[in-house]
Amino acid sequence: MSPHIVLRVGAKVLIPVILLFALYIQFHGEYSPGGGFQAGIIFAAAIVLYTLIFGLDAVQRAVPPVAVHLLSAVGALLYIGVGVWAMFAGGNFLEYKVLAADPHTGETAGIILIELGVGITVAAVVISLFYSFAGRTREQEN
Amino acid sequence: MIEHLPALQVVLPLLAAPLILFLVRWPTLAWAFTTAVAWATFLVAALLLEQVWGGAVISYAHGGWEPPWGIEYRVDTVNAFVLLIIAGISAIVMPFARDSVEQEVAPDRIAWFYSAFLLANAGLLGIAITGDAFNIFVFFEISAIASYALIAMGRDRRALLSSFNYLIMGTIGTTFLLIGIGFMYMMTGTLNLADLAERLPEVRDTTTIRAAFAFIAVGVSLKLALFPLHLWLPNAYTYAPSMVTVFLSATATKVAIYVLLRFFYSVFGAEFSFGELPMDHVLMPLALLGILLPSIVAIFQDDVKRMLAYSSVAQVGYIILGISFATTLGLTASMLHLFNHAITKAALFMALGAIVYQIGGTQLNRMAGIARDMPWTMAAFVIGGLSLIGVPLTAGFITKWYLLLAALDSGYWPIAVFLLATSLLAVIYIWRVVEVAYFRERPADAPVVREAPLALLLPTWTLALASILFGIYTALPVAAASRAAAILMGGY
Amino acid sequence: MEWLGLYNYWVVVVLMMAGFYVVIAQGNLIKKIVGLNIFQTSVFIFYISLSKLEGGTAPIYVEGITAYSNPLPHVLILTAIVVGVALTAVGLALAVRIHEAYGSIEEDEIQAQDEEDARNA
Amino acid sequence: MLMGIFSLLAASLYVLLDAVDVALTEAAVGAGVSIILMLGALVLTTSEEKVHDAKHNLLALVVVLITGGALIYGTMDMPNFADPQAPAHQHVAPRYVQDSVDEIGIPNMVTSVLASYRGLDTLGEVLVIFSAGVAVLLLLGAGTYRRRPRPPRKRLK
Repeated sequence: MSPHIVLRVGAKVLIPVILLFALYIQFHGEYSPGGGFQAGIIFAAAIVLYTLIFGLDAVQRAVPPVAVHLLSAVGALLYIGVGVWAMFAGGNFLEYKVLAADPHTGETAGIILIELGVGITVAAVVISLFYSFAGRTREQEN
Repeated sequence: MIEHLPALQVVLPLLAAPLILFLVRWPTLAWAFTTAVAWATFLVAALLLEQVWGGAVISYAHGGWEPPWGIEYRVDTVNAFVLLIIAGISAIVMPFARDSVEQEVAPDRIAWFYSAFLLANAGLLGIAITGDAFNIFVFFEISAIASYALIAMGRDRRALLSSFNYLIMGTIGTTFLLIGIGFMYMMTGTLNLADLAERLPEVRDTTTIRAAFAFIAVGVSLKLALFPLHLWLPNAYTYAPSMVTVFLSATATKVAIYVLLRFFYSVFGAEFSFGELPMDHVLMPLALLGILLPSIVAIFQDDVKRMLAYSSVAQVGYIILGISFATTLGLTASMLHLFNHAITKAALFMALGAIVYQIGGTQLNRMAGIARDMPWTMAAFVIGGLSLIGVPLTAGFITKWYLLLAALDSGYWPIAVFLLATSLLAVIYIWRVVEVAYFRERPADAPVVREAPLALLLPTWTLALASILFGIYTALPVAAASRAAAILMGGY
Repeated sequence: MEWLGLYNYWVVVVLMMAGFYVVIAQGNLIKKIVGLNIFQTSVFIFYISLSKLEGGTAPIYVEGITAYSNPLPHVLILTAIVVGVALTAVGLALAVRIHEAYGSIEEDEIQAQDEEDARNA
Repeated sequence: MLMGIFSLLAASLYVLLDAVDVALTEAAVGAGVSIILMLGALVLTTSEEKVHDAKHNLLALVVVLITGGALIYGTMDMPNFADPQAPAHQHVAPRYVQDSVDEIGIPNMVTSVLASYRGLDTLGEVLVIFSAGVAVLLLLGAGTYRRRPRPPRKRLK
């Protein structure tokens, strides 16, 4: 195994913290700076760090590329889905206030959902970009 | 659901693009799904045009926030017409795409390819339908990023460099647009186009607004390939996969022209653009040079696809010429040419796509004598060519006729002569192809060529026949174009 | 003296021009992308500068504060930053493919190869 | 490396100008994602640049100077920096600042405007990044060991 024991242990300690921080940024975006986009990038950064230490194969066993591609679609679909849901609930596209009886609840729920969609897509796309660049040499060997 | 049509116009393809990723393993299914969505989008566009035909304006407030606070979709005859062109071309190109894409793109990438196509389509529709300046920028970039990938899928390695150059030029263009929008926001405090039109007259005597105008004009001109900012276009069209060339040549520059029209006529107003600022004196020489020089360059091309790409630059020149008259008649001619050129050029590039499918390239020397083996394909090419030249009874003639009228109406009779002369240039380059394909012997060592499959021929012929139909039955496009022109002249 | 109030914008213009120059004058494809990044970032700084308000604070509601900087340009630039990184990714991917196909990312070397191909065809 | 520093400096500038959300994003994107992509691309291409003679860049210089001149010309009639009376702060924005807390119920106005008032732009932003993902997949592939399923069905004749 790799001799970089400090790096490996350090990463193992850091990565969960980074993931937690991403979740904080994701769900605290209404009250402090941040939101889905920033959270998505920080989340992806944790995965990238994992790759740098443990290698592309290890990370792709944990987070397979196909799943990443599908997740990038899921995030976008969630966002559009909320918009379409509002249309069926009697409002215009993306009109969150009709999603719940109380407009404030509706707005907040809508925003949390679409921010989640943003976060999923951004994290998935950044990971997918990283896979594409990092895996290019072996892609060519195929 | 009828009141949600404007949203559906863009949401349908946007929703479908991520969904396609679930069909990566089934390329044919991905194709079928994309086709269904393209046709549904076309239907929505037709319904929208029908609704605004009488002069009504549909405003759709996204998120329920009334403009200018929220983002507004605003449909009138002008953009309903443009929407119909985009949606129509993407619907008709899909049946053609199946075989063509299967041959040119690796099977495990076909679903991604269609996803990118839908994104490009949705981006263009989004630009045309929106009533918000910043939203135009965002959707420009969606369609642009997808188009860069689509172009780079061409088999020739030069496709990569042309795509890269398009990326650089296109991004400079949209960044200029962004600067212009920022300047306008600074002086008016709004991003909504209709609201801008209302608030601009107060501040229009400032250097900031003049600079904003300049940056928007240059930025959009880069996107629409106005001579001499067209350098990205010929290579991009030449090396892109056949289906992408058909789609982009008929829609991408058209949408950029629409954006230019919107800013010049609706937002800044004809009086400001052509009265206070001498845009007519800037655009007209560029349009004339842009018709003349690329037409001459086209004559000397040995690759037919490249020849037609240069011809596309020249056609942009015709459209800009109509705009530069700053009259209702000139605008009618421009709007008509948006439509007529879209169907004509799409028919021509489809015919070339069928030739690529059978012989693998469009170099003139490889096309010697193929008319005998591919009579239907070449016949469609000839019809398209006639329409491109502007022979009576074709759609192309109608635009040339209106341009002629507009030139005479504004008193520019030398331009009328010029139009006839440049049509001769088109005769020369189309004739070169006809001569090679019909009158040369097929070389003895050339491989055997068969007629293209029906799936390629049918869409090609549909468009070829449409370019004859709209040359004879002119009521519909002329009515749409003249209504659109009247609306543009009338301000927002 | 009142022109001093525009000093901020002039600095942005200088930065913008530096980036723009790199984009059009550089022959190295990756440097072009870097230039594009600088060019775009300077436009972002321009937008953010115009959102600043004398005595304003960050646009997050706090009891008792009434003056906030304008949140709208912030939102626009958030979107524009994302657009910028998307373009960077696609541009770099193209540069990688070009390097694979031509063995070079210098514009003039690539063009020389293309011309050679055209002569041999 | 310099690009990362450039981004961090830009991010600090945004904080000074009260744009905390933008600063966070710039720091994450410019100093994070862009650098990773840039390094990845440099590994896959070459980090050595050919030496050019600088003489044929005159045209570029002229274009840049004209553009810069137009920009400076445009700034002449601009309202002063941070002027509260500037139109940008007067027309649309006050509603976001004053009413968004009541209308939407969350204190971060940037989030309100981003997700609700201008939700469509943000949807556009998600699709831009999604397009970039699809575009890079098309260009570079997925980066897995899996072999291509089968060769193209129809070969060129």
